Amino acid sequence: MDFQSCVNIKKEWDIVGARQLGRDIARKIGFGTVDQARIATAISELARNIYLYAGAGKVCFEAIEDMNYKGIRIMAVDDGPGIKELNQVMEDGFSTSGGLGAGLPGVRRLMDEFDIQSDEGKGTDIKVVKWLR
Amino acid sequence: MDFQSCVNIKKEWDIVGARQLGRDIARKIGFGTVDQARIATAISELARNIYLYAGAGKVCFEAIEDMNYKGIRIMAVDDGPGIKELNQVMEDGFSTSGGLGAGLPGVRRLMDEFDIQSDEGKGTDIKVVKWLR
Amino acid sequence: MSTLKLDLENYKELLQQYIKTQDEQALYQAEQFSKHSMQQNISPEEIINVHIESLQEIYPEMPVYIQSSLDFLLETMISYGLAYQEYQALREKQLELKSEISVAANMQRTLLATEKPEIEGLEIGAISIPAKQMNGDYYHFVEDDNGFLGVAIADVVGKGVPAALCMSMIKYSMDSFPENKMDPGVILGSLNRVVERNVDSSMFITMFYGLYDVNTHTFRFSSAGHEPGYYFDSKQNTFEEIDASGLVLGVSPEATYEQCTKHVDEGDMVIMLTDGVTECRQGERFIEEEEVLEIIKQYAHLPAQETVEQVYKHFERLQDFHLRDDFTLIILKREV
Amino acid sequence: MSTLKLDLENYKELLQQYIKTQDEQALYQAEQFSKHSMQQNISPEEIINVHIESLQEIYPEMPVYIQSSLDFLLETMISYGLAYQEYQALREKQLELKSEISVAANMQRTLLATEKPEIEGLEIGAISIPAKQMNGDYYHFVEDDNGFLGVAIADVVGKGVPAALCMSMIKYSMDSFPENKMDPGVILGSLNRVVERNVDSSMFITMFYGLYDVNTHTFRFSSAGHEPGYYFDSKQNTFEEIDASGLVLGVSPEATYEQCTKHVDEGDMVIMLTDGVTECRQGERFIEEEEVLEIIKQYAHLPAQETVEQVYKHFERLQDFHLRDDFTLIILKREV
Ligand SMILES: [Mn+2]
Ligand SMILES: [Mn+2]
Ligand SMILES: [Mn+2]
Ligand SMILES: [Mn+2]
Repeated sequence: MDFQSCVNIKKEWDIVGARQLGRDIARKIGFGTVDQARIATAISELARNIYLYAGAGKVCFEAIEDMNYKGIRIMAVDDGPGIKELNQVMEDGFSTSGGLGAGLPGVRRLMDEFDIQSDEGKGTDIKVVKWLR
Repeated sequence: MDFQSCVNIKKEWDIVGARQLGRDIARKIGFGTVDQARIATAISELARNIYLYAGAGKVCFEAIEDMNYKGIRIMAVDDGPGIKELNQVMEDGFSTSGGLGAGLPGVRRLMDEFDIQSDEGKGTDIKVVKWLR
Repeated sequence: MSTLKLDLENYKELLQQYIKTQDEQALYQAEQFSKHSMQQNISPEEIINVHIESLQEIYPEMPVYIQSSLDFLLETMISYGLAYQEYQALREKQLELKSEISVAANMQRTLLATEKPEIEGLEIGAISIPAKQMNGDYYHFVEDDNGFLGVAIADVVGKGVPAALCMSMIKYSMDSFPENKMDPGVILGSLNRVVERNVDSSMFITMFYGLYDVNTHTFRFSSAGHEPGYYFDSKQNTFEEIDASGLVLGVSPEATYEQCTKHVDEGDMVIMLTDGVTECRQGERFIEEEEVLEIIKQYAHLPAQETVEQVYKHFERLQDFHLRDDFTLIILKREV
Repeated sequence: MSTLKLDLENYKELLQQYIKTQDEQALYQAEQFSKHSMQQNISPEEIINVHIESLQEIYPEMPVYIQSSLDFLLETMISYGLAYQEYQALREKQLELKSEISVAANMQRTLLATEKPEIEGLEIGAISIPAKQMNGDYYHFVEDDNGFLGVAIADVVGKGVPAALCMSMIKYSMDSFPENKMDPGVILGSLNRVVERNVDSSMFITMFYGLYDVNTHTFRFSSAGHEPGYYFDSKQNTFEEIDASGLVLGVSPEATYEQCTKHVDEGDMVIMLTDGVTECRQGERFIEEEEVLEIIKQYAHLPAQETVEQVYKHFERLQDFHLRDDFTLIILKREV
């Protein structure tokens, strides 16, 4: 069983808290500086989406271990309005945050695995994984 | 009357020579570090094109002075085979050096003014200017 | 956290703060700083330059080798800066192209529009989603007063703009056919001659044409090399392939088209689709036919239109929201 | 100068060399290094990382603030790295779209192809270059056995794919006209009705239609709101505008088209063009009509086909090799 720690996202300050916790966990798992920075950026993006579009939600972290690999799993969950046009949101160059954010395509690039479920009115559930190489 | 200095381009080593001379002139004119590096990169590209596609030619430099502005003019001249599809060569993402070079669109971006004349079989004549801001 | 401005002062302060505290907040601000810089089209080499100048101001006695090393780093960033500028230009171009093609796609949608008929005793579900903006799949309903429903589903080999241009021609041809009911085999035969005459020989079109008789609930169909359809038996909860032999449109002017008949029982469904449905891919793996049918079965209890929409949603997600091919699925469901 | 590999060792060596010599060769190699890195899809933040690691190895006693400052710099580069990766993806997409549209453009070229007729006593020059891949300009020659040459030149308002789709419809319509000679005013009248019926009301088409009688050397012409043509008097060395009043195609089904006549003397030229020629831009400045005529005059002594090509070449360069609009220029020159 893996231990899971969460940060509630309500205000902008919580984004920093989520980054901090995520970076600490990533460092403990053994990720190097560049990957730590990438993971922190992905967390920023996920937490910022919650803060901006859902109002509230949480970002959770889990150290995971496959047979051969170690990694970090990050889950961002909210019960906000959900995403209507998922295929558009996942497309390059159409980031919702108007160029300011890397958007979800950015998160996908920063991490190794990416899964999203979103239903209108029921919120959004994003799971991402980065493996230690 | 401005003094004009040239570097003949025959071997790869000459590219370094052209960069050196161009950078020195740019520094004397008063360009900062970033612009010096940009000018050097533009020179690389121009000289490399001559070296790779024309076999021989020269790159010349001139300190110029408008009424209010100072700047550097660089001319790259060869009598190689010329460029057939100028509009293609000037298009982004189609750099002739197969992704290795910034291509002529890169040179245009690095400098402020750009003019090219090329006729098949008669060689290519490129003039670029960068103004000191 | 106030709004950040990109300037030397600002970067210097953030840098100083981080060197002192090494806390996450400064790093978060570094990220925000770089995003704001990108909004203002600041190239990466300029960030390096601001970094160098900040260091020089904070630490005037910084070792010479550090200064040299940063000059070297700056040099390596110039090419990246060019790529960054090209990126911005490409992005603009891309947006322009997209809006242009979206105008064309709109023209195409108007041109190819078909109305889903309301038919007593028959539920109809139809969805057609292009992989790119323009659709190389096509479906069409024709209804006559005697209770016959004609359904065409077609796929041009190829995607995007060329396929769409080709599809427009098919539409022009079908519109010129007489309105009264014709046998599927005859229709495919005439279309085949039109395509053979007018469309470049490198373009192929597959088509499945069905004629549903609402009085007798028989479904007559022919296929021009199209993906087979399926018959869903709601009592047995099983699928059966329905197919008829016939050459792809446009290959030979002599082609003839077999015509088959299938009786449709209460609660059963006729399923027509394009290979964009059956050849969905998950990562590198093609999904199996059984998986497609399994998913259709899973949503079969819903109204026909909802069924096709849920099936689409399922495969959209499975494919990471990037369709590889146009996706068209039509269901005719005889009401109980 | 040997081939460079991207690795820590290599960067470290180059860096060390530069710190020691501070010469241009090391900087040139820095540039080559970064280009090679880009070829291998190395992101800018990885360059910063290699830089940090190299410094740590060369100067283990480097001050702590330097280490911290570089960590901070690395953080600012992550977003740039993402932009860089998006750039690579966009570039691929762009290439794909380009090749797709080039297939469509080929289809269009085949569809719209017109043969330049060989006519005793008349030199014909024609060039039509799309600003993007697909052409929203159109020209067409029709020749009959009685020595009449029909010339159509048209411009859809709009560029690219939608304009091209629209042009294809015009072509379909013109093909269905009877082959025998018709008056320009009549032709534009019928086309107007076709366009009005079939094309979306937001699309307009301007057209100039001329009929050259090789026996009497009279040129009859009508215009549907198109850019006026020019008559070049070779003896006076002057130009004269030739225009006829008429509404743009597709606005009102009632529109009628004035028809004018002009006698063509030996050595003189009739010039037809689209606004892509007359509205060339140099930087922010629109060039003047006189400049266009000046350039045509400059090349008027050449064979007609060479004239149009040289004029195009001139304006292509003037516009920095980026056409803002489709460019079509036709010259009919009566031989001496
Ligand atoms: Mn297709
Ligand atoms: Mn398909
Ligand atoms: Mn136009
Ligand atoms: Mn135009």
